[in-house]
Amino acid sequence: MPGDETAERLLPLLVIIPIFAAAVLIAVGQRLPGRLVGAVTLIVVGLVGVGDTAALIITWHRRIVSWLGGWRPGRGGSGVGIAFQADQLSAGLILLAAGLMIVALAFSWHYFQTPGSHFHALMLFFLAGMTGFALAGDIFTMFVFFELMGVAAYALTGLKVEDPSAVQGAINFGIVNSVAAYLSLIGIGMVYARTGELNLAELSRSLAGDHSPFVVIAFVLLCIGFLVKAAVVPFHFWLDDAHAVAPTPVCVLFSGVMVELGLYGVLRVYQVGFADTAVADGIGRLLLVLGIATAAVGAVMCLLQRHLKRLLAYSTIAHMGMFLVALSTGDPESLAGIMLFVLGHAAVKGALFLCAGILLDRFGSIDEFTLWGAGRRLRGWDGIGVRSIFGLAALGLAGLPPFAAGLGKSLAETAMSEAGAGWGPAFMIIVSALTGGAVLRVWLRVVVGAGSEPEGIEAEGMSGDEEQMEVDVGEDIPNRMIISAGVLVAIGCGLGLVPSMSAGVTAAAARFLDTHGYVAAVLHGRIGYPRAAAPAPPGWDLRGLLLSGLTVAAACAVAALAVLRPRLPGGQRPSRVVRTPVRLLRRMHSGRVGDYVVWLLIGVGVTAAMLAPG
Amino acid sequence: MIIVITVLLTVVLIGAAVVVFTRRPARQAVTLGSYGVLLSVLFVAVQAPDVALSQLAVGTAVVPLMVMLAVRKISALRRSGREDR
Amino acid sequence: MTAVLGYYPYAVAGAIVLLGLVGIAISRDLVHAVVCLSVCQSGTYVFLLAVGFQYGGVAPIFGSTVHRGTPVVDPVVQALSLTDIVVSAAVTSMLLALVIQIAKRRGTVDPDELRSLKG
Amino acid sequence: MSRRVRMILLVVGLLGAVTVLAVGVSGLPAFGGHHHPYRDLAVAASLRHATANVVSAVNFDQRALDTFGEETILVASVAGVAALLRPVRRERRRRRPDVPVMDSTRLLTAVFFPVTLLIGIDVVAHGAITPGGGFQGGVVLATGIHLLYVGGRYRLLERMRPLPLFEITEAAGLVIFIAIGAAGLAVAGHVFTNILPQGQLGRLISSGTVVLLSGAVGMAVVSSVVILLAGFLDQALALEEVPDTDQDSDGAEEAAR
Repeated sequence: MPGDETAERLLPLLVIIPIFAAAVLIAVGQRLPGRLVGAVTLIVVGLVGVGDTAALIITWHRRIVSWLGGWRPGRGGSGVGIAFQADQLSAGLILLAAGLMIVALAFSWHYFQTPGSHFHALMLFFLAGMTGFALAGDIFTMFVFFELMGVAAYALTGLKVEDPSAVQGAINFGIVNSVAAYLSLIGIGMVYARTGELNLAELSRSLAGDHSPFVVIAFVLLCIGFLVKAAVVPFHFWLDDAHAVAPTPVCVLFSGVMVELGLYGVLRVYQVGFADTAVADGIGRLLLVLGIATAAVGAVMCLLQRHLKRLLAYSTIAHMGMFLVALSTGDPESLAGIMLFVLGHAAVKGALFLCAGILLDRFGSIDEFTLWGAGRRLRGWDGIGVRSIFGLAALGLAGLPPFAAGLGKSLAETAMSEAGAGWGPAFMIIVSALTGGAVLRVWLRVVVGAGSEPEGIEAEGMSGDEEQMEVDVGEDIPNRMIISAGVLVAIGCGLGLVPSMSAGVTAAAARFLDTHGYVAAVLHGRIGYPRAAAPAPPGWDLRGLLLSGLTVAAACAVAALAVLRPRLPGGQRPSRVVRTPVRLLRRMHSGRVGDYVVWLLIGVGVTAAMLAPG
Repeated sequence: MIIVITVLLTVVLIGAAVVVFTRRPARQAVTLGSYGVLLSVLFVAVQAPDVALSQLAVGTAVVPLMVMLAVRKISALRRSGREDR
Repeated sequence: MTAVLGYYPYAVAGAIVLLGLVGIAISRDLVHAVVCLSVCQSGTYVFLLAVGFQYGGVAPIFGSTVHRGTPVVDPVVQALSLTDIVVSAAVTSMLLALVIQIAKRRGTVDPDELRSLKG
Repeated sequence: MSRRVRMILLVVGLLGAVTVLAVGVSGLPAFGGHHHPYRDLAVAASLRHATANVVSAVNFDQRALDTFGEETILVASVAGVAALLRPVRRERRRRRPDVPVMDSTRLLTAVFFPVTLLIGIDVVAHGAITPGGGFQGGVVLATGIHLLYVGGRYRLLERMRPLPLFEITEAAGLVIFIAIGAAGLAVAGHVFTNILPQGQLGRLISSGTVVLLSGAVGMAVVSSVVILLAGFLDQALALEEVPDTDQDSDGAEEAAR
């Protein structure tokens, strides 16, 4: 549709509408009944979701580029304005954010009556921050929306002010993220000093061919904020503190989309701004090393937890490690796999968090040991629902066909072996099996009541055990809670069954990696995609099915082993060789914000050293 | 000009060190406020009156005031906590 | 001399940021940590304004004394610093509110005494 | 992690970070140079829109979205602080928070209070042509109101700032900002377009929507800062913990107000 600019004009509204609604809620929300506030929020998020869907449909055929205030760049392609750019990946991410938020709001319909409209206003600000961040085509605008996302997220984490550890998790999160954001800002300042530009597409032009060490440093600093959001080791420490204590519906958003947006930030800045610089030599190595470290720390820590939400948080870290490792090959097929993996992961991880929320709501605890066999006490259809949703989601997380997480994983595995990384599938299978196994172990113990009742293990003072604000909802589990979780599982499963899914994400990945297309669209208005010639990979093939089956079997084995040897949370009977590093690892996660900042500083140096040319 | 800016930068750096190494938060509210003034002077010197004005309002008035109030609240809480025991 | 002075402002900005980080790392009081965070952020203002400075430039406000041809310093970094200052006020207030809540629940704001987060 | 280990790691981390920053900085053009391409574009664009203060032009015209995001951050943090500092059980209001103050302080307050308010309003209004703008003026205004606290007039302060009203004006500032942006969408087809006639450089009524946006920001900022400070003042002066548990219900009622 040449000449028709409606989409361009309306794109910024996806950010503005939630902010508008939040402002209205702040002004009059105190005087409205809680149900109305909830309904208004749900409608607004739904509206944004419809807009996101429309954007996704349009970006199937062309990019959407919107220059705020009509400040288009001049002939030479340099300007003073701010650009929003939507391609399939950014449109898909904002739709994911809106979709998860709808589920979270539906789940928490009865929550948060006491703080008036603040919870809902903060959720809307959070959505606006995520949307603006994903669409921004300007590094400073990315910083602004990164901070908006952050400020809303800190408040949402600490919302249960009666729980001391909630507040503490929020403050760790806030300080570490802010420090990282300021380092990013220094990076933005450096890039600006060198080039006099903030727009990503313009930077792409002026940084092209720059192979000085400067450009590596600028990239590293710029990305520190995003790496912290993405919970990449050694920047990950805030994540489990925040996840363990944040209200359940907020966790769904944190794990499902906020962390992934950090990764998106790194990829976008690299792909547009720095793909033709010295950074390109080391980026594969950097992603590989950080990814392996992240996956290892995440998987081990995940096995060691008995606090369900913290366990799920570490499993998110482990998945982030898998994403990084798969992306280190840098080809569109693995990016396509990861895009699908992210979608599928968001769905099943969200369902698992919601199940944790239901358990918390029923039994006032999410400690694996105190809850032993508790699932059997859930009667009737509710009980069947919770038991099967939890179990299916755990299997889906491990990669059971036809879940989208499994399909994404298998696409990424194929891409890795084709790119020459023959160990890739083995790595992915091991990490998936360990994290999936940990979740299945909890399912076996809590829901099925397998193994013997853990004895002699005192209930450690666990944070987040007392979630007072997750209010009592009466005798039965409200249907909407189970339905929300069920919908997520169904979506996670259904996405893996859509026949054209893998072709769609492959095209989207190729377009995301098309730097020239991005620059031409943003600076010169040539928004069409080049004709794609890449052959679409098949969906589920025999190899994928076999490998996925192997993963699920391995995960079940891990879980069964753990349950049958119930001496330790991890289930293994460790020798000293294992015990010492594990103890060290546990001690590193000290919950003390000063330590986290020290790790962050070390991470800056390590990241730069790994990217350094030569 | 270069000398003025260099001197001011040095003074600001010392000010930052003083704020960071003031261990008692109650005193820190004061040093933070003074540091804010130093920053504003520096910003005027580098021809940024807009930023200087903001820094003066936020860095010298609002943030130190919030810090002071927070410290006051926390010490009141500590006192009542001790009485309880 | 000028070669060294040419980078002194950036060095000072970087040093302020690192000072703030050191302050957080060694902090024994969360209020102290939050104040150090705002010091850390003030380093970014210094950095941005240093980037935009030009010898002989005046403040970018045109009027009776400043004409179209007059060299001015970079207004963009000033706009960015303004945004940054607001963000700083917002983040600081939020973190201080959290610290007050911790003090209410725990009666202490010393991170060493607040180890409970870990199970 | 023990103290010693932490210090060693800190030193290692610092060495790395210093190296990183040093390498980065050495790649920058020297301080005070002439190469500022964005500046040249921004100044030209600002003069085209008859905005004398180029910083305001960047903030409210060329990069209005950043400022919008920034105001949103402020409002979000106010909502966050309000949610975090909401009165919980076991807290109640103290009866008389007024503290005795010296007469000289009172006098100083009496003089400075109106002066600060006037300066604040002036800074907001002239944001397009002189240093200042909505944000700076707003903070000055909000701080001015709180001089009353220094002057010991906590009661007067409480009357000066009816908080529910400020919550509305805060949101209204943001809504007006959006409305002006949306007007740009309706008239010129782009959100945040400067659609008003821009007048002549240096006049009070120049620069089109810059003045209006600056005013909207001022409104939001005054209200936000007042609410923020009110929250902290409340914590420090008015709220106290109720020591006995049997007063819980009473305390909760008080707190619920």
